[in-house]
Amino acid sequence: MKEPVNTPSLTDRVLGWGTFLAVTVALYLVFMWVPNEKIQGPVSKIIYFHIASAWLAFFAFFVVMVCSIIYLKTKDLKWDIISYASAEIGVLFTTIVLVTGPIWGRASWNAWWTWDHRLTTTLILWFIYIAYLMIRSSFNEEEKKARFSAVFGIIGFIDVPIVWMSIRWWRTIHPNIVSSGGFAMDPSMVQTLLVSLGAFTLLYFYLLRKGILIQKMRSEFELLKQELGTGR
Amino acid sequence: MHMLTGIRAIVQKDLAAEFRTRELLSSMLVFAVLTIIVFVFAFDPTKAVIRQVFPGMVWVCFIFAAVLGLNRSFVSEKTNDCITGLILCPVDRSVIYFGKLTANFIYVTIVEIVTLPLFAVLFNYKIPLQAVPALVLVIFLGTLGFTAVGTFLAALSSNARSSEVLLPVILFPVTVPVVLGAVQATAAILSGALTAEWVSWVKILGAFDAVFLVVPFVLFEYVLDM
Amino acid sequence: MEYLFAAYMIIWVLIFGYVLTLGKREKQLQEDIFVLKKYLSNNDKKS
Amino acid sequence: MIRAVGLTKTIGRKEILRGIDIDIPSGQFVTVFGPNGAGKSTLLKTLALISRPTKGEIFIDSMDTRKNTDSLRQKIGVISHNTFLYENLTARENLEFYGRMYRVKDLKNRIFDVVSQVGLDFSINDPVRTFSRGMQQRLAIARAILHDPAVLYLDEPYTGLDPHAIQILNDVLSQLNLQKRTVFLITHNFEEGIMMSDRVLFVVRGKIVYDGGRDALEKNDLRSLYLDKVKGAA
Repeated sequence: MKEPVNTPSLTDRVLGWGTFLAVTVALYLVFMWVPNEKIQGPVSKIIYFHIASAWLAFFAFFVVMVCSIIYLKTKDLKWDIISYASAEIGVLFTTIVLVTGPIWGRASWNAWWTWDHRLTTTLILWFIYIAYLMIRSSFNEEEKKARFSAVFGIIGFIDVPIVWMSIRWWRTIHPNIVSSGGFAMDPSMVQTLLVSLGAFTLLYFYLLRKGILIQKMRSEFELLKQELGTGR
Repeated sequence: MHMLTGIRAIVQKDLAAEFRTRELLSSMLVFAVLTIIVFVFAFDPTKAVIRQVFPGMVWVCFIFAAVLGLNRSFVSEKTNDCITGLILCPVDRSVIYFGKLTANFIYVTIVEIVTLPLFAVLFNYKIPLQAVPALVLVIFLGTLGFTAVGTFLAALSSNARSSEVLLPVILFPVTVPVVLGAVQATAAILSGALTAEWVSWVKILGAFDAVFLVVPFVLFEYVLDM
Repeated sequence: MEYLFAAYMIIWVLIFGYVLTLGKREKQLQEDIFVLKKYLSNNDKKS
Repeated sequence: MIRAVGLTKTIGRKEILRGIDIDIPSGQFVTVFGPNGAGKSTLLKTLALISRPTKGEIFIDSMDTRKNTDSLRQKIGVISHNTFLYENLTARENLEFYGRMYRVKDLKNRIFDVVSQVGLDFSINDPVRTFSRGMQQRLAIARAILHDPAVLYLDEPYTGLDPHAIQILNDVLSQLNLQKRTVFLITHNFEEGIMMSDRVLFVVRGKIVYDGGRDALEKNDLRSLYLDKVKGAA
């Protein structure tokens, strides 16, 4: 018996290279092609990947909710695996948003953190899905882990618009010292942004497939361990 | 009608057990008062700053005491597996949820009724009489929203290995709108601001409460399913 | 300009870090599964 | 009375019940034997509507349990090794609580009846936490029959019982038998288990491996048959 070498399926390979290509194109557009924003200068280039990350994170959490609902309806662990993989990616990209946001803010407003409503909502979003991951790690039995995290995945997502609403209202009555600022969008900027969004969407699906694959392997591993345990 | 009978039975059962031992209420009250004392030491009660941070302090105190109570509410059902006894009862699952929610709401309200006057006295803070009805409304909505989500998540976390630690971590991010809304509305009311300024906060609190009183109708059975 | 550099550095470090951990987990699991399978098939032969 | 078709329960990746078909007519006393971890308790929990099956259907009184779940629970009583009793409440308060949840009519007299049936008349106003294990179990029996269920499920009720409590439990069971109530009993105790039983089931690894009438069996045969079936299926 030879140790199996990892041979990704055709879809995976196409997706992998497609993602690589798309991200490269996006990078080229961001750094070489698109003009600097007039007021903010080169720092404005952060915004493309910042927004793309935010989009990706939000999309990932949306997937978590949808798969959670399907899991509760079908009780098929397949959907739980997708939720988990997606939540992890979502948290990663929320982290990116939370790090790049302040850097951009520091450069353009000279303040690391502002309690701007977008940034604050993102922070809360991050905490909600950290909580989701913590729920997952506090249950041993597969079924409970899947069921309770699915319930929380739904609640968390329902909560997001209310959080957004309340924080926006909070900011409007306590006006920021630094206004969130106008950003005059040139057509070339819009195009760059769209390509970045596309590239990150591909990246999401690439990571998701990888995450699912790993979870499936883990399931197989647990199954084998059980077989050993039953004393064959 | 049947629903109300079931909810009442659960609430009376919880309250009867609680008033016999007073375990939960006494620890919630002592904790709340201790929080006030800590605030007194942390912020000089004679300074003018107090006027600005007072609403925040009050709600921090309420919410911490509430978490203490919520943590126990389903863990106590685990002794003798009483939770299975509840699941067996021929009532809609939401009856169990609303029964537990009402009991928790009553505990937190008792703590609030005791601590709010204490806050006012110890910080020498005059609460204008005409602000009281609005204040009661806001405290009611805020407490309802927090305990609604809290009861639901307490039921969820009571199954976990370390439920006492898990509950606050999963509860606080979800209840951000409640905390924000309650503190801001309280501040606006106490500072005698125009009605329009706190009404929108009341709306947000109301929306939150409505959403999280409806969600359990659908989702609570998944939390209880053994 | 440094800010731009820092931001993209962090983005790439995080993404690549994640991809690497995923790869590591995958490899580890692959090895574990391989060992278990071998062990199980040996057991079968004996019995 | 109870009918289950193709009952399957998977918890995570483990298959606890693997396609169980069962039909228990009204008034029958069924005893279930099986090794630990065979899925007996899970079977009872799904039939008692405590947990939902992954696949399959359960009918109680010819009614689909997925539709009328809450009202069908009215017909079910459960006695397990856990008592479902609140320690800080008195015996009376416990029974009052459950009686109200089940909307028992004429609750006061009914409580008086069941309490005297289990011989706890004198302790009715004492908190449950002062009760001995046997007394608590007796109160649990009273709690389970309080709403006069048509089906009584018992999960290892004999564990930890003193002879007196066993006597009371058996009295209650034989009375239910006379009243043509359906009884579903899980136990390891061959002696007690077979005494009133009409029908015997063996459950091994999530499947029913033996299903036979009581009259075909003698006590000693049962033991050897059991060991045979368990070994054969494992």
